[in-house]
Amino acid sequence: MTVSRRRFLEWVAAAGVGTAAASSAKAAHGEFSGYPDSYGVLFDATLCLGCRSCEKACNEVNKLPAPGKPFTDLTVFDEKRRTDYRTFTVVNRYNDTGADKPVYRKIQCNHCLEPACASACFVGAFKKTPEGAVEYDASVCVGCRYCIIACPFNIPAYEYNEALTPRVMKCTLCLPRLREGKLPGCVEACPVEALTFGRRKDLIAIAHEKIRKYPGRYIDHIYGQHEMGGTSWMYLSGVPYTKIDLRTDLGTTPAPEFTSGALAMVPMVIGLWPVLLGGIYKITQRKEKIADAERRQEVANAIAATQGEADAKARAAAEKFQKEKERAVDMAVKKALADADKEKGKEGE
Amino acid sequence: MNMLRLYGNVKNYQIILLAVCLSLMVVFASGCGKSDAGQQIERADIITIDAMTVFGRLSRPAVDYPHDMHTRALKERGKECADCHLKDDKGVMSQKFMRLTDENEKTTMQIYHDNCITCHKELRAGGFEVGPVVCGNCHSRKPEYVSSRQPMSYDYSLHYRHVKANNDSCGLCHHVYDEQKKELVYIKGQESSCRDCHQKEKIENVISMREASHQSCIGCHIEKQKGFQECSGCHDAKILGAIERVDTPGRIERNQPDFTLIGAAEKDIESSKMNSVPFDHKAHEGFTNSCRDCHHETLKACKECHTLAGDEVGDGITTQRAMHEMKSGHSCVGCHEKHKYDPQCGGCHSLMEQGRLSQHACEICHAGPEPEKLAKAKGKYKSIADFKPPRSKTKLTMAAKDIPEEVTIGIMADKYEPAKMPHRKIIDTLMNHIKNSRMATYFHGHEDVVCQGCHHHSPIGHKPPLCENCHGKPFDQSNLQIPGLYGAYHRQCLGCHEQMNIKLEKDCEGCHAAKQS
Amino acid sequence: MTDSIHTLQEFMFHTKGILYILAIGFLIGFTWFWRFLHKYDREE
Amino acid sequence: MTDQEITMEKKSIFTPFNIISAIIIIVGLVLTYLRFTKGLGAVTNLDDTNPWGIWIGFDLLTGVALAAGGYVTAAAVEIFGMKKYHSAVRPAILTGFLGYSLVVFALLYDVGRPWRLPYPFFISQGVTSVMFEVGACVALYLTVLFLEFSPAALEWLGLKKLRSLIVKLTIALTILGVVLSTLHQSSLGAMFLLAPSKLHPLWYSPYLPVFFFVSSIAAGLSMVLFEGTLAHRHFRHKMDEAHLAEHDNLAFGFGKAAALVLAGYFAIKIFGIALGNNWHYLSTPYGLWFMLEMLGFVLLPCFLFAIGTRDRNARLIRVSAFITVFGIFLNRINITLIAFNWQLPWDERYFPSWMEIGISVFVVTVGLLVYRFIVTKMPILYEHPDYKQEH
Repeated sequence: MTVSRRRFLEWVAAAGVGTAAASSAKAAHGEFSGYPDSYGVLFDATLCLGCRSCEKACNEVNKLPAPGKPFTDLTVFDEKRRTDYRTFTVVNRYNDTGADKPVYRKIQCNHCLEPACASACFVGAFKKTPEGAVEYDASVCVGCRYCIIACPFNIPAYEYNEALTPRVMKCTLCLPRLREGKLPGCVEACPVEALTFGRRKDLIAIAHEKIRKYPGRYIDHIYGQHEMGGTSWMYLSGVPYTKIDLRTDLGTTPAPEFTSGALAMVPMVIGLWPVLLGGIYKITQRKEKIADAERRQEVANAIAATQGEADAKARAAAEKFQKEKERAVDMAVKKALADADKEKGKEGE
Repeated sequence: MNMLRLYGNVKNYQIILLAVCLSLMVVFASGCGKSDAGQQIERADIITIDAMTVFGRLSRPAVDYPHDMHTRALKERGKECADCHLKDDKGVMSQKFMRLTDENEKTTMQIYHDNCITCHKELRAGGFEVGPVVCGNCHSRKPEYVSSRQPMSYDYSLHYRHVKANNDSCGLCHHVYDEQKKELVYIKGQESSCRDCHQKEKIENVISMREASHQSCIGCHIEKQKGFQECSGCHDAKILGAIERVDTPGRIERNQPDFTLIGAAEKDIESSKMNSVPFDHKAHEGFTNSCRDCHHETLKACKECHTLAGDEVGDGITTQRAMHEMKSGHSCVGCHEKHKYDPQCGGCHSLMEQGRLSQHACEICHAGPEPEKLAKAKGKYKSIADFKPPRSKTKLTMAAKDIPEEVTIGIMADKYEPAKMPHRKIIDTLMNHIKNSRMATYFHGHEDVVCQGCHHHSPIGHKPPLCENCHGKPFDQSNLQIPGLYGAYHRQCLGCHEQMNIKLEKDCEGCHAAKQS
Repeated sequence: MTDSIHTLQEFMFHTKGILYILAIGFLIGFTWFWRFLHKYDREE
Repeated sequence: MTDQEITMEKKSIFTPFNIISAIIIIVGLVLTYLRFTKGLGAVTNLDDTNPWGIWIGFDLLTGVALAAGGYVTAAAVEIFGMKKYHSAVRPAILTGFLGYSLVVFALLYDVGRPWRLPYPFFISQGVTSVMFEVGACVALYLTVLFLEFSPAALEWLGLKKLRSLIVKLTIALTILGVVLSTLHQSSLGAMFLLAPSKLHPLWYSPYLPVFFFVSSIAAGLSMVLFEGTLAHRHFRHKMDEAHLAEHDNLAFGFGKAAALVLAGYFAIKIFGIALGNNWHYLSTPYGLWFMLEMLGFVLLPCFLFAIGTRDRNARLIRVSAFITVFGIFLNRINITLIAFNWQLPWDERYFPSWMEIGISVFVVTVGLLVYRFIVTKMPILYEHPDYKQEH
């Protein structure tokens, strides 16, 4: 939280001074290669035996509740399973893949380079760490589950049975262990080293090397190298990826790009709507004003007209009395004027 | 105003509307669930009727027609082939439906529509269960059937069976066209594969392979009332597989050599440098299923088409590529490479880098005389035996006692007891496989090469390095290319067992007992 | 977190933050400007 | 709900409406208890693959869309100077205000830790999230609506000074209201831009925000008419002659507007298909479903509105208003539930539990009751005598 406050001040400063450019200058070109030496794991489906050692290790390392069936029970392979709030990784068996033997595929959080969950979260509870893990911070999570909507791999799970403190649950890439210099639990447990942990760029090199050495064994594609902008967890397989429930229709667009356009429109609206609407308001107002003015004008004319009449009357009266007796003059004039005054007063109202 | 009357009481209107919408919603929603229902049934006898394509683009989808289904149905009603397939003046049955040639679009279409629909209609009227009578059900984008047709493969065994059945009268099938007599004649020694002349499409007066085979094969079968007369007989994988195989089919005699020295053609001798390759043709006939495995359609010698510099007759494929192309099943190396992953060999070879030849592999094949000596050498060698015989790789140079009986792998034992590996037993098994494989005995460069199956990337010798000498601590990040010891052991053992189909009883405990703690 | 930006996510986090603050600033500024512009409209 | 009874509320409080709503409230409270003691899992059919149910699809998305009447009417009258519809502003603002309050109220159920709803603004700002923007706008707009509505309350309480102060702000508030509405109405659609792999191509489009905004205008107009119809039927005695007189003119004015907006909306939806070149989906079951939405609930009401305004047929306009309202509901439900996760096998899909529906009904009922209270107590459908000769 302190972090986010610092950020906030950062923004204010940046917004004020416009030094934002400084830190994002290289970013401005729009090309992001992810954290240089971030780690990842390469899963080789041609080696996996389906022994569930990884599931066991994961369960122990993360201190998750013991499952209904023991990890030695291989009947779980009979149905398709997915990750849930107490299972961060599952291995599924696929029988009709075209291969002569069943193929096993481990699934867990793929730790995307541009995590959809992170761009979905409105409290920034998800963060791609320099180590490569996508870290989740339950201390700020509101529980809106938008991250689960966003994840193209259907990984994050939710504690639906927690009344008041439900958390989103998913693989952590064993970040705490990594920081102690240990391997992820599942990797360490794999008897055939079907899981290779290392720097992502090295893993890609190795994967390509394997494909070159055993062209007959592998599909010539590393799943996760480019999917959804690339993932830290990658897969090699001898059978088409769709056969082992890895969607190949996700495309290579990093998740944030889906919404960046819409978000870019926000400032536009804030900037232009008030101007536009204000303008329209003023125009309508002006129309009304003109209408009023016209009305007032008519009234004025009316007044002017009546005024004229009154004066005329007064003059006529004056001449009349002029012709009359001399001594009546002053009195008569005074009288006439008084009348006129009275008239004025009336119209004045 | 009339609107008012039209719409009546607003309130009822709303209620009705709501009801309609909700019901629609349910209907549609449930529809969305099972969007792509309807499984297609696999059949080997599906003929796609697209006869109209010769007249240009089809206006409706082509019809997928289950032939056998009709053959049977008609047979039950006492009908026969001739009811659908007319015979021409020579008495050859046309493979078209109810016609000998396609005159024009209209008539051809008429023929199908009239006959098919009328027949279906009649039978339906007669209370039989029959196929469609409306357009869309025949001309469907998502037809009820999907073709599982297999190309007919005529191997040595099948050939042998036919030869015996017709007591060696090759002329029954094999023929050439005699220009003078204007007829098909059989000339001994000039047999070739059907496809040599009968191409995919009809060329001049040479009918297509499809037409030829169906004419001759089915014609003969029907005439003799032997063998299959239905599509599925020759084109259904299951039925084909069920045909009894002759283990030792007599050799097909077509004046091919028992043994030959593969070298450049005379005209190329100058420019050829590599030594010739002594080749046991007879033996390889035993390793292949049909002549075509190596010779494509023709039965010519390789070098006739694949010249040293490449020639358009051989699609510009040079001799070198013709012999060494890794991906082709026709080439020597390609075929050998494929066999390296047979169960007996795969244990070791599948774990080695694929698609590579070692430098010293060359002279193992190219052990014949130099090109210039080739002409003279021809008569000199009669068989591979006259040659420097292949070294016997069936005996190890070391004594049995020098080979550890059992190796205990305990270096990583934590959850489990150390694993006891029956070292010598494994070697003996492998040696047996080598003994039984001529390829292995010939090509394994050294007696003790078998050790390298596991002790790879290290010199051949009595004291190969230990696994842990190269395979360091598991998941070593400074060295991701080489699997750690943990993975190395499991991959080697399990990988080999899997390749050789040697089941391991009770998974982990099978090799190492669980530790009692 | 390091000062240079490695992911589009980080970049947008930075820029959008600034934009929101600028937007709010604008709204306040604009109201002032509006009143400044129509100062004398009332007496007419 | 047949609430003619409300008209005779003086006689007895045990009217069918009251009794039914009482029952609903009780059930609602029980469910509330369950939700906050046993968790979402106990009351909803939500799961890890279907994290959003009708509480989002109906209560949030539909709720917000239908509450758009507030800003539409306010803008029409205050900014575009259609003073003759003045009598419609207050009811619209009220429905808007209630609508948004209910949305937030419903969110308290859906969200895992409701008391943390302020977090995005005060604790940790996830500014890259479309939802952050939605949240911010809704929060602000709710305040705006409250202020816009407060004069009614203040007149009722007779606090003249404070009232006149707020009335001075009307324009500023209206403009701000439009800005905020534009933003969050569209952003509600933008939220789904993040899930192209889950939302059916016929509904997913880069235009989603625009679709949501435009349809919200239609929704707002229709809702004002629809709600007006109901009010007219049940609170006639509360309406002053000005309001009654305007009743039909309002229908014609808004009907025309709605017709135009729907026409535009239909057009851009088609453009959306063209943009993604998704024509071929139209022949699939989902395609039929989509066309039902498009033809039955966009094009049809569009024409009915047109006919209605042309032939001066107020009743027909109200019918089409209802159709539109339902259409909006259908569209929002399609996007959140029916066309969402469309690749998944049927048994992995979501269908609401009765308890979820129960809560939603409960929320709506609460809304109705509050509405009734306010309308009967405060000057909404009539003008307060003291403030007649204003505007």
